[in-house]
Amino acid sequence: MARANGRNSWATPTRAAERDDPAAGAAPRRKILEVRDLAVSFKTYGGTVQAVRGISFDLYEGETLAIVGESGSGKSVTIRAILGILTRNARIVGGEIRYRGRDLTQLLEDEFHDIRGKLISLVFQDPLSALNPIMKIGRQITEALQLSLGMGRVEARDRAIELMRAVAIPEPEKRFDQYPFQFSGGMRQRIVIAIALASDPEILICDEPTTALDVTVQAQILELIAELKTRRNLSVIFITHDLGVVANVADRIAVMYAGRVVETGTADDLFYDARHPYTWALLSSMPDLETREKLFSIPGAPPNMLYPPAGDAFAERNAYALRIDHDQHPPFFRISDTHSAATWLLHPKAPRVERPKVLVERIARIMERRAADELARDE
Amino acid sequence: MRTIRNSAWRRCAALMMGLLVSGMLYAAGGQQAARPAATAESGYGTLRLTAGRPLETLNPHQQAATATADFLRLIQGKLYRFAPGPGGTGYQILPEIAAGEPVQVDDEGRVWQIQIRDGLQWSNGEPLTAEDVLYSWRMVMDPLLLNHRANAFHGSQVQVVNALAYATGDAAWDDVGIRLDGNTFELRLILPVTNFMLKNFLTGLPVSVVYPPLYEAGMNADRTQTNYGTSIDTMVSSGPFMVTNWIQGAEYTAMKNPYYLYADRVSLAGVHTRVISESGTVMQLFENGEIDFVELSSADFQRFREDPRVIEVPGRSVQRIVINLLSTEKPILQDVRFRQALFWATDRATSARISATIAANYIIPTTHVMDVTDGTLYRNTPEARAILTPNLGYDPQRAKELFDAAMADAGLDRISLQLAYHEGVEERRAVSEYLQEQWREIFGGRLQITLQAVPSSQLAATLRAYPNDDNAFELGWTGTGHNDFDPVSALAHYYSGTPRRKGPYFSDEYDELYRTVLQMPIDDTQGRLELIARAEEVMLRDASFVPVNQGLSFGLVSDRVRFATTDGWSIALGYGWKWAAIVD
Amino acid sequence: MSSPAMSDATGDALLDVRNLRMHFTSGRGTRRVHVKAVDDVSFSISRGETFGLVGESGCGKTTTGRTIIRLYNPTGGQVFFEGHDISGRLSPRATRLLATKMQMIFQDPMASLNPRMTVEEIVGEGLTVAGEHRRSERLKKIHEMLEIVGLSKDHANRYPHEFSGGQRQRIGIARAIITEPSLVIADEPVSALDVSIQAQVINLFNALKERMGLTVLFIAHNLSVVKYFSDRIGVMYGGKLVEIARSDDLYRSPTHPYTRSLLSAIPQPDPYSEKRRRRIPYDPSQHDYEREQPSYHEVSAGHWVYCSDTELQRFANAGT
Amino acid sequence: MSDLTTLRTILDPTEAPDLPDESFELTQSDRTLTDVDFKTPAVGYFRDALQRFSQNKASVTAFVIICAIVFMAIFGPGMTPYGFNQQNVDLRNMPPRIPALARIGIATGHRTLERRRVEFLEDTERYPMGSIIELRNPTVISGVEVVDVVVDYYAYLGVTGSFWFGTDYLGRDYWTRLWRGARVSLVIAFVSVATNLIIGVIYGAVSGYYGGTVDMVLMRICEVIEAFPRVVVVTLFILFFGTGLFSIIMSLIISGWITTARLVRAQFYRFKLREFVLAARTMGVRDSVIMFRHVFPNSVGPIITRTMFAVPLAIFTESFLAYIGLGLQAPEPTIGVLLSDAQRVLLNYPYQSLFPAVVISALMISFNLFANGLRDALDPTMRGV
Amino acid sequence: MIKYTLQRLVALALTLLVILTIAFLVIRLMPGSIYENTELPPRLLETMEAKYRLNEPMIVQYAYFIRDILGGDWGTSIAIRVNVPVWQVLYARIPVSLQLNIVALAIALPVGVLAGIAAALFQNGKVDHAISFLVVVFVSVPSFVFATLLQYTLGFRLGLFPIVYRASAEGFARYASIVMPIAALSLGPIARVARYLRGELIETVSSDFMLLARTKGLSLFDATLRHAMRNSLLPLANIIIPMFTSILTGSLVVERIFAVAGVGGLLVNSLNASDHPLTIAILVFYSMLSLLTILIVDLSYGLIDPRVRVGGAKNE
Repeated sequence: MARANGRNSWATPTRAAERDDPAAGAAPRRKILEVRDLAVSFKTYGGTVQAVRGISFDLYEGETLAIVGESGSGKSVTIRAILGILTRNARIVGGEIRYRGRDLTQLLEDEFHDIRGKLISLVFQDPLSALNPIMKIGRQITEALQLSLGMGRVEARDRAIELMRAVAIPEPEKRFDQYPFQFSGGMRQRIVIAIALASDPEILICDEPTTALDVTVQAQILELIAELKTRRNLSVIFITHDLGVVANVADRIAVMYAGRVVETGTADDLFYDARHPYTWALLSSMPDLETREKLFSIPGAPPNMLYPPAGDAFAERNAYALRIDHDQHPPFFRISDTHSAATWLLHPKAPRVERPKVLVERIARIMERRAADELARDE
Repeated sequence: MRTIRNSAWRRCAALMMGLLVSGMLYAAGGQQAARPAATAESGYGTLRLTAGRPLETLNPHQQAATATADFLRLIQGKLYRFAPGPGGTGYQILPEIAAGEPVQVDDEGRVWQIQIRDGLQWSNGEPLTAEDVLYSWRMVMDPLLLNHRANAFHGSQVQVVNALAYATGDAAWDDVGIRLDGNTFELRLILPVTNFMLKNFLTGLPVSVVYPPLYEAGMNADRTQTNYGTSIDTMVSSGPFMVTNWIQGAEYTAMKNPYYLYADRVSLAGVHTRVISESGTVMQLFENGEIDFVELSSADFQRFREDPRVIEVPGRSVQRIVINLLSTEKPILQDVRFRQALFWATDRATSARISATIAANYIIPTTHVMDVTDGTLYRNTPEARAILTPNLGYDPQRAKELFDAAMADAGLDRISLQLAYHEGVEERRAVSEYLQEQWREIFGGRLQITLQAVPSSQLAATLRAYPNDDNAFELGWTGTGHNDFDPVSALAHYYSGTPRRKGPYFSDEYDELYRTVLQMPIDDTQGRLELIARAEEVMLRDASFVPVNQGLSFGLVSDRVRFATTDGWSIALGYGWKWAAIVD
Repeated sequence: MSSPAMSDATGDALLDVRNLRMHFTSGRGTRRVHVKAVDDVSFSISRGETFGLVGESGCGKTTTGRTIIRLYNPTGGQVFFEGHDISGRLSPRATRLLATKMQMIFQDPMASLNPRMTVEEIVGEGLTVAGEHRRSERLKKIHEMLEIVGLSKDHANRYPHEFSGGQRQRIGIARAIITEPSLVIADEPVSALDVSIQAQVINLFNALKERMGLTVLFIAHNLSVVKYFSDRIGVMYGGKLVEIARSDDLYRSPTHPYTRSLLSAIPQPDPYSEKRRRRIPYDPSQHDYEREQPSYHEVSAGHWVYCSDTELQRFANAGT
Repeated sequence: MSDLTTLRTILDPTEAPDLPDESFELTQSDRTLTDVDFKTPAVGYFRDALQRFSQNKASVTAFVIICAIVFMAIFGPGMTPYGFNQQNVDLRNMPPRIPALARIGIATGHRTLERRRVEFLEDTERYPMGSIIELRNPTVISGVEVVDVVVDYYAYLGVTGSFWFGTDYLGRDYWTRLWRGARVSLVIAFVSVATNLIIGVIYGAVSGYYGGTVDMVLMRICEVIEAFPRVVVVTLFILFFGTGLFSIIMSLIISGWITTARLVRAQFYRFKLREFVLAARTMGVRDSVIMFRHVFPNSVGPIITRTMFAVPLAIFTESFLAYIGLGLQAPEPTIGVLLSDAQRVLLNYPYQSLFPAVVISALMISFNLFANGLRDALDPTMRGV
Repeated sequence: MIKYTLQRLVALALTLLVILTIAFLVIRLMPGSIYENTELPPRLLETMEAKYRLNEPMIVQYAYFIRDILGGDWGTSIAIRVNVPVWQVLYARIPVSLQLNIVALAIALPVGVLAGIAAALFQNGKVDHAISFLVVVFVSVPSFVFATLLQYTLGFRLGLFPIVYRASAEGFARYASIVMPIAALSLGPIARVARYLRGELIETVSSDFMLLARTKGLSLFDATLRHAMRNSLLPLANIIIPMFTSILTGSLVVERIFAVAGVGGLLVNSLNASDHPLTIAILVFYSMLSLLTILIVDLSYGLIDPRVRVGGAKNE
């Protein structure tokens, strides 16, 4: 009879108290969201697309989890499943999404209204298309407040202006009555963030929030998200394919490929000690400002998820592919408490292979600089 | 279960409902307040009719449409009026505004005197005097107004001296052959007329009366136009009924006029007419008992054939196919044999069956009265019968011979001709389709007819375009109405001196006959009859047109209507309704 | 106006852009808007050189490229290509010749390939325009090109929607180089691609550059990629070219405040330095060009900055 | 092989399952990886659309119905021994009789003759032996006894043959005329729609591609043309050229192309700034080639759809014209002519309305459904979802 | 906005002038004379034609025509309502026609919108299929067939409504008599609105801002109403123009069947009767209507879509 006492049964009454407690942030990490073996398929006229094929990850309170992967890897589908906004032709075919002990995959649409926006919010990739072009900015913010929190007009307006101020919109009172097209890209994204924060959610999901923005603006938005995260003790799921951004925001990282998580670990684990060939490829395919070597490129294209390959989906494009990769998907091998990867290369019998040269050299450069910095600090 | 719990949804629904309701309200109140239909619907004894097109005016000087004429006859006072003959059949012409019979002053019948009755009243109670009549007559031919009926006093037989010249501004009013002395008019005519002809002429609407004060009041500054009769406020009635309601384009009502001279003889409380052009709709209304009369299409006639309520109304014109004798593109049309071939190839009996009409191998319709003294119909005289071709003029063999001869001379193997007909008259189309096929068969496919539906106004214009355009048409349907009491009037349409005839026909022989019959002493009925028959014979021989059928309309009259006359013919003359009564 | 040659001392200039201006007007009446998309831009590119153009969106870099290749008629200034002025009205023949010599690669691999044409038709179109009407010859060339960009000739009769983003972009490259142009304008060729694919395209570009001796005008907003790829870099801001330098110079000693801001904002795939990165904000209102006219100054060999004299002084101080 | 179970557990490398050594050979380290060829056969745009279309049951049904009607329009008139204009004045307005169906009470050739006088019932000249089936509703009107007589109309007239759909006012076989009419209607529709398409595409392409002043002038012209009500345009055409195929088609064309032009213009506006068009321009491709090789094929989906919607609209308009008396020249039938003729005798011979109404409705519904299906099939946003 | 409106009005006036000119030429070039009275002697006919300046060269006639119109004199009807100023003739007919058309539209819009929403919300469900089927039927079957069927079944057979429109009736009786004409007119538009809106909504529902609205915590229902609706109504304006004119055309037939004294019948009559001044006035009236509809739709774009209203520069 969870429905009987409504959202109170799972919107913990102690939440506000916890938040006020400055020590709470540093307290032992509590899982806020738990995804287990989630599998999502789409029915299309060509057949069934297995977009997500059994992924698991956890989100801890107050941390930022980055999900990295290229388009089609299933990361957007995952978050849509969490928010219950999958398209009509999508079906959750397995697994569960536990949020505060409740399985979100079992919720009815009506029950989701109390979660979306209020407890879990989403920031979009393209702020231009995410805002209704013919509705005033202010109303788009207050709408959720009035509708779901039952605020009055004036109260909602005050709160919206406060939110706009929080996301660093200058002259919020004036801007309140303007339309999306009168805002620049970065401003629009701030508005979208403000909308996402309106009902004071616990989890903020950012779906490539900076991809459509310029570098300088991107940096500002990243700073804003980071700041909001600490100030409001938000848990953030950050989706991107830009490893620079990941390096900036992530506490922990999950790398996805072809509907599966292939490697997961802390930021340091993945950037300095990646074990999966796909992670290597990702890391070494982009130049940084100091790269001179030939880039490491992954040949070919990701597999068609209408016909996912039998073994490791990456095997076709993998220079380090083992025979077993072609017919058996690797299990997750633990590398450390925080770090594990799904590759047969970690099998004791596997041959030792060299990481791509670009990557090796970059890590060497970083380590050098780090050592130098530490040396300098020590002095 | 989805529950509607959101104000947004509720507001939206409310908005939609609001729109709907306000739309409905607008629908109900949109039309500017119409006059209440008086007692038209409720009153005992109101005749309910429909008309195919709306009234264009209530000014008798401007009237053109037949539906309008039918209505105006109910409300216009005229010098003489038709009345059922004694015993309920036939007709008689009785004085109405005139005090009595016209008096012939000269020997030939060119100068007449008519006295106007005293004590007449308009429907507003004002006295109707001879001055009013004079005013009406002068105005109808006024050279500035140039009314539609400006030639009212220049008909085919009754032509007042200088009436036309006055209308065109070529003569002064004083030169016009109309004099009023006290209560007595003196009319001077160009052609001799009989007493009956003159009375008949004076039953016409164009020479009926208009109410001078309103006619004057409606004049514009330069006196080129008057708004008399454009609404019920700008006219006054003088006939058995007076207009009480006129909703533009929709309906109009005339109620009994208490000031009418013979008001006591009018049984109807009023006549209510609705404008409905869709025949199917009219039929439904009749079957629903909402109207008292419906004209039957040929299809409807088949259905109601044995219904006792059916009345037959003979048409007053012969429908015929005019042949363009002048065509330079199809010179074979100039060959009389070819034209006669068409005449003989026409199966009129079947055509009549298809269109539910009367087969006609003649020009002058059966309704024309030759002798008004005994009501003899022209078509019933031995002279008129003698000229009729056998078998209704259908002889395929002869037709083929004539056709072959004409084609051989012209050196043609096959020929194709266009036949134009009014769009919208289904019967005409059906007969055209029938003839097209029939002629094709008779002439072995050598004559090919293509059918051309033409809007009615344009068809008339095309048939009359020959002075300017020799090839405006090849074959075309037409039918003209005439004065039923003067068979000579039926001849006028083919006299080459008549302007704007429908179709070219030039024959010196015919012209001579026509001129002779016009000049003949008016009382020589037998002599005139012989000449008319000869003229018709010449016309048929020359075959400038192929007569096919004479109109015959059928109507269903509801049980509640009692006619004062027993023959449908009086209804055709438009006065049948006037004296009808309603029993409920 | 004394605009510096701003080209590398060595090598002759294949493309010489002088005081290029491209202004747009839109709207009517009071809402008429006048945009100086490209405002007095000058630079030149030597044969075989790769010139990078960076800047945020709307800074005019794309318009510059499109104006050079004559998608727009320039409002002012001149463009010399192989020594000929190509900024005025050209004869159709000259236009077509120019079209084969100068090619463009577009940003969006989805949008830049006609979805209703096969790869063969797309890649071969340039040959047709250049006057190659024999299909067999075209086909030979097309297959060769496809092979060069890493596709097989089986792909020739396929439609674009069957390809992945990287493959599509390689088709776009094949289309551009099939006429053996001397200049390729690459407008954000990798920014719409997935990370793992970007490398494919960049490596391909590099290989082609060497193999065909291409001269490239590389337009992008990602400074890392531009730096990796280009010999020299021009930084654009608000329709102006604010700094030009050899790529190493630019990275080592950025002079214009905008360049500094841009460099400071680039995220690096390194959590350690990311955590310590300090973003330098750029405020265009810091320039006081009302009082003092800015112009181009050469701060070191081949390193030009657009600023006023006072500013130059200040930048120099800051640099040391 | 159950991937999910292996995934769920995170293994310590030491606990890894023992597998044969050869499983762990590097297979691809020595060869250069290239793009794989597609395994599936090349699927062109239209094939793809066709595939999608064939999954839409309603649309396929509609397509079948259209084909059936087209088939009947071509071969239907030949199925009877009668010509479309073969008249038999003695057998006018015969009710339908289909011997096969007569047994189950459909198309029996019976007719109710309303309000026939009772006195004539015994007259075998009027009612031949065996022709009277039933007498209904005896009443008295104006003092005359009348009754509704259900007769076997074929026996009543002494006819032996059958007219499947009955006959019309000249005794012409209705089946033959109906399909002949369908043929003419379809020809009118196809010719006018095709012409509209050509004019509209060229006009819209020029307007949309060149834009600016050209566009403004061309669109103003459209507005002027559109401001004339179609009825007026048609009437004027018929006044000048008479009725006939030409007038009808012209009147469908005179303003019919504007919608197509607008659509094409919008499509051109949408596509002319797409990068592939820019790419073609940078390659020096001529304007006309860009317009019709690059832009046009991309807008072809909506245009085809709109064209398909236009076909029933043209038939609709044709019947509307016939209804207001501006139909095709007799004796050539069209669906519209038949329908408007029949509408006038609806109360007398309802079957004459039924057949053309069914055909026109089936045609319109089918074309609409077909167009719906095409729209979905050709819509690029539906691809690969 | 005001300046823009003024610009549009000037353009409208120019268009109208072009239309007037074409109308004048076409009407004057039509075969046949105003006077079809067979009996008229030639001399009288000439006099009459001189009165209406029909004997002058075309260009002079045109000059007079334009002069009169600029002076506000549109002439009087010649044959349909003799001697009545043409605008007065129209004025008597316009209310009922407009009332039919506007009410039909006013009903078609909300009903069509509701049906469209229902179909879109329950996409591919039973409701959707039912609505879609009706839509196809209503779009497909000609309005005169509907009108005839309605009249025959509801009016004649069942007697629920009067068979014809009752111009003289008051209140409820008239209200009842207009139900069937309006129904016959609005079924098609309802279907078209529903079909169009369903398509638009389904497209909008999958847009990002709808997704955002839903992630805000709005239900699909709410989000559709508050966000998708307004955005989908914008392009709906596009089909309202042709719809309104097509209703006008359709009303011609419906008016005839239900014997409504509207403008449609007047047009046919005046063309047939060669009542040139009236024909031109009706043409101008129709043109004005369609031009005004275009104008209103254009301006309403500005009202609904702020991007048009607040100056669409992208350089902020």
